[in-house]
Amino acid sequence: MSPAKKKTNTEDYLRMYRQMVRIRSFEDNANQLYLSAKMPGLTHMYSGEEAVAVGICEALTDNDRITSTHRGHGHCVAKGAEFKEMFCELLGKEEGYCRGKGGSMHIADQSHGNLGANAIVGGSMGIATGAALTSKYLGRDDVAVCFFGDGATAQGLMYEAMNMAALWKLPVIYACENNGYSEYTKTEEIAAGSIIARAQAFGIEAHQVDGQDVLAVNALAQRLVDRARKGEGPFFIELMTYRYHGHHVGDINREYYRSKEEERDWKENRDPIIRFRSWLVEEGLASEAEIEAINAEVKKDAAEAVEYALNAKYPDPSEVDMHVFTDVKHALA
Amino acid sequence: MSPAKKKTNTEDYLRMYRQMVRIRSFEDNANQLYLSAKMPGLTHMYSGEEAVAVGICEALTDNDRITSTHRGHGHCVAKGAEFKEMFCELLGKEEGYCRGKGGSMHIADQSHGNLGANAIVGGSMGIATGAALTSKYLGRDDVAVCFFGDGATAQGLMYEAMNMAALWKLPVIYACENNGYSEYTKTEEIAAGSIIARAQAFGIEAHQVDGQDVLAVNALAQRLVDRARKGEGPFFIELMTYRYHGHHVGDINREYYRSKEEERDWKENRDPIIRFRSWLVEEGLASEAEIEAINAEVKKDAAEAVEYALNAKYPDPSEVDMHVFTDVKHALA
Amino acid sequence: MRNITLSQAVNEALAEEMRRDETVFILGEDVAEAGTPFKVLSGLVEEFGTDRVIDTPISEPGFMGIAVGAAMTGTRPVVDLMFGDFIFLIMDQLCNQAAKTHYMSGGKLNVPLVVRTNLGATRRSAAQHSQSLHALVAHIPGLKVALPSSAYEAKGLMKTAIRDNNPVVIFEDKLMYNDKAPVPEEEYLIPFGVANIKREGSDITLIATSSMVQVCEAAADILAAEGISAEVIDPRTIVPLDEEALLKSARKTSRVIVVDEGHQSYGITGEIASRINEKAFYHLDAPVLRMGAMDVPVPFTPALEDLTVPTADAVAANARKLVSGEMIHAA
Amino acid sequence: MRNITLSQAVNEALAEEMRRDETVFILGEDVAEAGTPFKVLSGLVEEFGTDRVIDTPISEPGFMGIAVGAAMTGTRPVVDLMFGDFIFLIMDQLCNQAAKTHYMSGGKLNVPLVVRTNLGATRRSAAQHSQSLHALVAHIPGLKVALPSSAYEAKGLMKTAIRDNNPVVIFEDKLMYNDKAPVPEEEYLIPFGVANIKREGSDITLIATSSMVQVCEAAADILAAEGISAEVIDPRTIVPLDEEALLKSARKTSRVIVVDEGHQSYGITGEIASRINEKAFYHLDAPVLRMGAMDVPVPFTPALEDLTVPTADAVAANARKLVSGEMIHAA
Ligand SMILES: Cc1ncc(C[n+]2csc(CCOP(=O)(O)OP(=O)(O)O)c2C)c(N)n1
Ligand SMILES: Cc1ncc(C[n+]2csc(CCOP(=O)(O)OP(=O)(O)O)c2C)c(N)n1
Ligand SMILES: [Mg+2]
Ligand SMILES: [Mg+2]
Repeated sequence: MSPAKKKTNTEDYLRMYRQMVRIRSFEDNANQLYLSAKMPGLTHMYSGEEAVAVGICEALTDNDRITSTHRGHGHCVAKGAEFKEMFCELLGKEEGYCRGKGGSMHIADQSHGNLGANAIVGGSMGIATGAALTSKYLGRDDVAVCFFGDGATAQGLMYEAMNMAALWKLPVIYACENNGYSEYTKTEEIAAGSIIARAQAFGIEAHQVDGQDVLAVNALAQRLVDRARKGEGPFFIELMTYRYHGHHVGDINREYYRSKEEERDWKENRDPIIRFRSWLVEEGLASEAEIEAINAEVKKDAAEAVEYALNAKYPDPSEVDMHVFTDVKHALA
Repeated sequence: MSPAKKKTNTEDYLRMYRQMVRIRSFEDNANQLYLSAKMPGLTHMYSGEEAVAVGICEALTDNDRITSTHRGHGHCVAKGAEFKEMFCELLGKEEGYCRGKGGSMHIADQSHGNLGANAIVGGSMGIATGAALTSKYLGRDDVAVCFFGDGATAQGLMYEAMNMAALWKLPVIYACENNGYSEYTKTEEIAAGSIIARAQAFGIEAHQVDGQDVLAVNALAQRLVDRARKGEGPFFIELMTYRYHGHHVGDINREYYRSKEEERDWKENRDPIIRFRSWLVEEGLASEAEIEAINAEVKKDAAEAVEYALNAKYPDPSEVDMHVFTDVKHALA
Repeated sequence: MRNITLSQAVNEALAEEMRRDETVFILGEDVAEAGTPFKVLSGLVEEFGTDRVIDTPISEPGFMGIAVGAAMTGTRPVVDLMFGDFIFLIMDQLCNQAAKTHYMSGGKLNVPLVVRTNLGATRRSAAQHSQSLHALVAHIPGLKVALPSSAYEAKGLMKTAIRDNNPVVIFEDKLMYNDKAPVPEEEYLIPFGVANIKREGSDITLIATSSMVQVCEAAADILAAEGISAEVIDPRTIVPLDEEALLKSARKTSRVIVVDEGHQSYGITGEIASRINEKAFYHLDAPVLRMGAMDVPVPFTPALEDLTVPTADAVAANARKLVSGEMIHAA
Repeated sequence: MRNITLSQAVNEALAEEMRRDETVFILGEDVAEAGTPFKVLSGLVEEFGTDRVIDTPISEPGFMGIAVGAAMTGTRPVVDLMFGDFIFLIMDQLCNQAAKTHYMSGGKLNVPLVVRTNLGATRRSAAQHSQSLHALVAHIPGLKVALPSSAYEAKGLMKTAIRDNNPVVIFEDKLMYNDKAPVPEEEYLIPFGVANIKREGSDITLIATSSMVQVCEAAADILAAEGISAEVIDPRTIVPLDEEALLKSARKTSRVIVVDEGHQSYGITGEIASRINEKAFYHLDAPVLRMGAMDVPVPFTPALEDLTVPTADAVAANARKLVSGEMIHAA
């Protein structure tokens, strides 16, 4: 565990722990729903990357905005979303965050500043940067965080957005979740040179951090968010992490692109939850029993939310042409 | 003048000189045609940047490909095109390189490997890279040079293309003509950080060179082209240069974005033709009389070509729906 | 009423809305000191400063994306896209993001932005600077599309667009920037989805958009001299489309030509003609005729370029045939 | 004849053409070892190697541009665009560059490339992975557009596309990848611009593209049971369009429905319907009817998504009305 300065407030640590467990738990349930054919479409699991979303989002307020990705459940939970509305969304139910219209790949949570997952890889680079522009334009001190994967660094839009963010000193943090793969391809096969050097070339301060160490991530995020609020942004962070599942839930036979040993190594030796849990216990910030209680509580919450969502109702067919435009109730009426 | 190794062959130097003069002469005539309302549309003058196109193209063979820009006459001349077909194209005549269909902004010269000017800023980044891919794919040793301006570095496509070129080691040279302006805006207002660092971040070897020194440009180009032929590419060159005219022919009152003094300084103290001419004379490679003879000859050639083009015929109306598809004579028949 | 150019009309619309609403700002290439290459925005940066008239690098996808994010979070960006042809560069951010965000979020997020750009050939600008690409965006649910046909419409539609809570794309006719038209001093807005009957007539309906409105008015003049009374209607917005007004006119005159400067095939004339055919079929004396730009990339040479767009003479010739019954027998 | 899936058919087409012509290669995301997420290309990299089946970074504009340059200089790239929705990202390189190069160069440069991508909703993939965007490219002169409706067409059209010297965009129906159809062992090509009469009929013509061909065949079954004889025609390519075949059928049956999975408004149904209205007007007993996808972004939830696309029942219901004359009086 990194030698990050311990906060006097244990609550913060326990909340971070809980948030990571909530993400893992959410994903385990989502996976189960998929496997039991109860979930429509497919989805991309965030398991393994929890410390990234939590470490960063814990440095943010509800007024700060994030943009998320196709692998977006983790960001959504970490930014403050509720299980119930999330599972409802995944199952296409009316009570979902997007009334079932978005689903896993477009889940958004306006109330907590989550501008939404995006099914276009790299598609939110401009959006996050624009949210930062709003902040500066309106004289607020909110920051925006753009989450994206290593694969998304291949999208030209990123460089256009970074250039403008740097020129205009926008309060945006580009958070590159480098999980080593872009679908079924290793990062080194699709990314030449150095990812952080690419940001630095635009005059953007860039950092690489162990994405499995929630305290390291959080400490860095705190520092950069503070500085971004003061107008010292933009910043770039490359977070070294790993996804435990396949690229998407159906990506089962994946030994042709990565070995079981590699997966085992990350899961057993670098799991962000296990590591943080040990640290909490070692440091005497929580007992094993307290940890287990959190785990159990989260598990129960998730199970209840799943149950609720399974029984919730679908949107009425009349909703199909609602929300096409803000000012027209039914676009096709 | 740079201490570039003198070639034993004076012919090469004189050809470079002549080519620079040909470009200047072409542009002077094009400008005149515009001012006298004999040229349809508008155009972007290359005057002032001659050493860039000539220094690079003199390092290439007819099998090597280039892609050009909206400011493309210089590249076209330097790559071997004839005045007659060029003026015909500018005037929309049937004998133009593109039968009048392309005009100034799309002038191409397939026979000398010029894949064409492009009116989409940055639009040829992929095309040049693709030409390099062909070369590698077919096992040839041709290289491709992509000309573009400082303004084009803001297009994301460039980073996508460079990433693939670097990953696949393609024989392409990205030649950034940094003339200090992107339309009516200074480069520093639209480009954060360092342009060459952006290429270096992708693991691409990058160089900055005085774009007003044709020998320096040519020496660097020779070296990089040779290495690219051997599979050591891609490379990136930033050529510091200046355009004498406005962004386009109609851009007359431009003091709000750049001063007359600045323009005068470049024209009087850094002109690539004047500098090279002095060097040629000083080194005893040509007499003043020989230089004047070249100038006069080029001038005459240009005047004759203009005259020819003015009298040449327009394409027949029936051509309007020809060349939409390769296999259909008249698309709308 | 005073006459002002289309350029001035757009400038006034932007200035008025920027004065009214602090969240409105402009971003695009060379919009500030230069006031765009067409000089449409001249003077705005002097009044509103560079915080509200923002020069961008040549990064169309990037600044379009930035506008989407800005719009989602409480501002009202007006994106200046220098040439309509560059819309190909912003399609993802415009069509996959801006157009769909309100729907995908179940109505929770809005994207109130305007893309102002242009259309129109015959400026000798060749294939990449002459296209009229409004059909592409009209096809994407979630976008509104306005096509002003004079300074009057340019101002009124721009003001409405800026106040709209949805993404709106406005295509100005770049050949019309210096054309003057009467524009009231007083403030006015033109509602979307309300067609304008430019000229009443009884023998034939000419439905015309943007640049083609003046072409059809000229055609109507030619026809009037021959005793043929042509009605000219300008839908003003193609999304939403004032179908009722078009149908009403079609039912009245029984003959319709739809004229537009986009390529004819798979363009907007097919949609408009089809709706009329479907819903006014038994009132029609002849099939609805369509006249779009030729299905060829726009050639540079004047010798060819002028052939690619509908002209008043060509419209009049077709109208004549329709009215005389010649077309009927051909079909 | 053996039955193979559409996926296998595409795979065979590519393999055969790559064997025949060394200049043909594939580039796109995860096309090599992974054989694409839909596994359509499985096995090709084993036969042709990574020099000819090239995995790219997630850079759609970039590799599209590279393909254009490669095609201009002597190769025949097949660009694999994972989802049709990503076409928005490549529009500039496809429409401003590939489509116009031959014309702009006065016929001197060719761009022989294929973009293979897909269309189709109801996979619960939501608004950015479910669109059918063929209308956009059909509008741009210089591009050919093919819409295979079964494994048979998928193979024959792909082979023709690869041999074509122009840029061709092929949209496969992603819901049909596992559907089998009879496909000859022997080599065959399907010429562009030749419609296929899937089923002959005399009471009504159903013009259907891609995914909608099977929907219309099912509708024809329903109708047949009621004594209504429906002709189903598949244009197979919309650029070029076999107008003659469509007109012939329209003139024969006097009633036409055009069914397509793109959004209805400003989509391809308007073009096809208009051409029939224009050129077969006096043979029609009723206006040509159009059925496209609803003009809404594709919703994720199954409860709504299924409502957005034409179904066999809906087609049959409309056909019934047309045949019984109900529609006639409505118009
Ligand atoms: C523009 C675009 N291209 C391709 C895809 C298909 N796709 C979905 S996720 C993905 C890989 C993304 O990799 P990365 O950015 O590293 O994120 P990760 O999945 O590893 O979290 C791809 C290629 C897409 N959704 N959007
Ligand atoms: C995609 C695109 N955006 C904008 C323009 C308009 N435009 C033409 S030239 C130019 C400036 C280009 O600057 P630079 O790349 O530095 O080339 P220079 O003109 O200085 O040679 C702009 C903005 C364009 N043609 N294409
Ligand atoms: Mg990744
Ligand atoms: Mg420049």
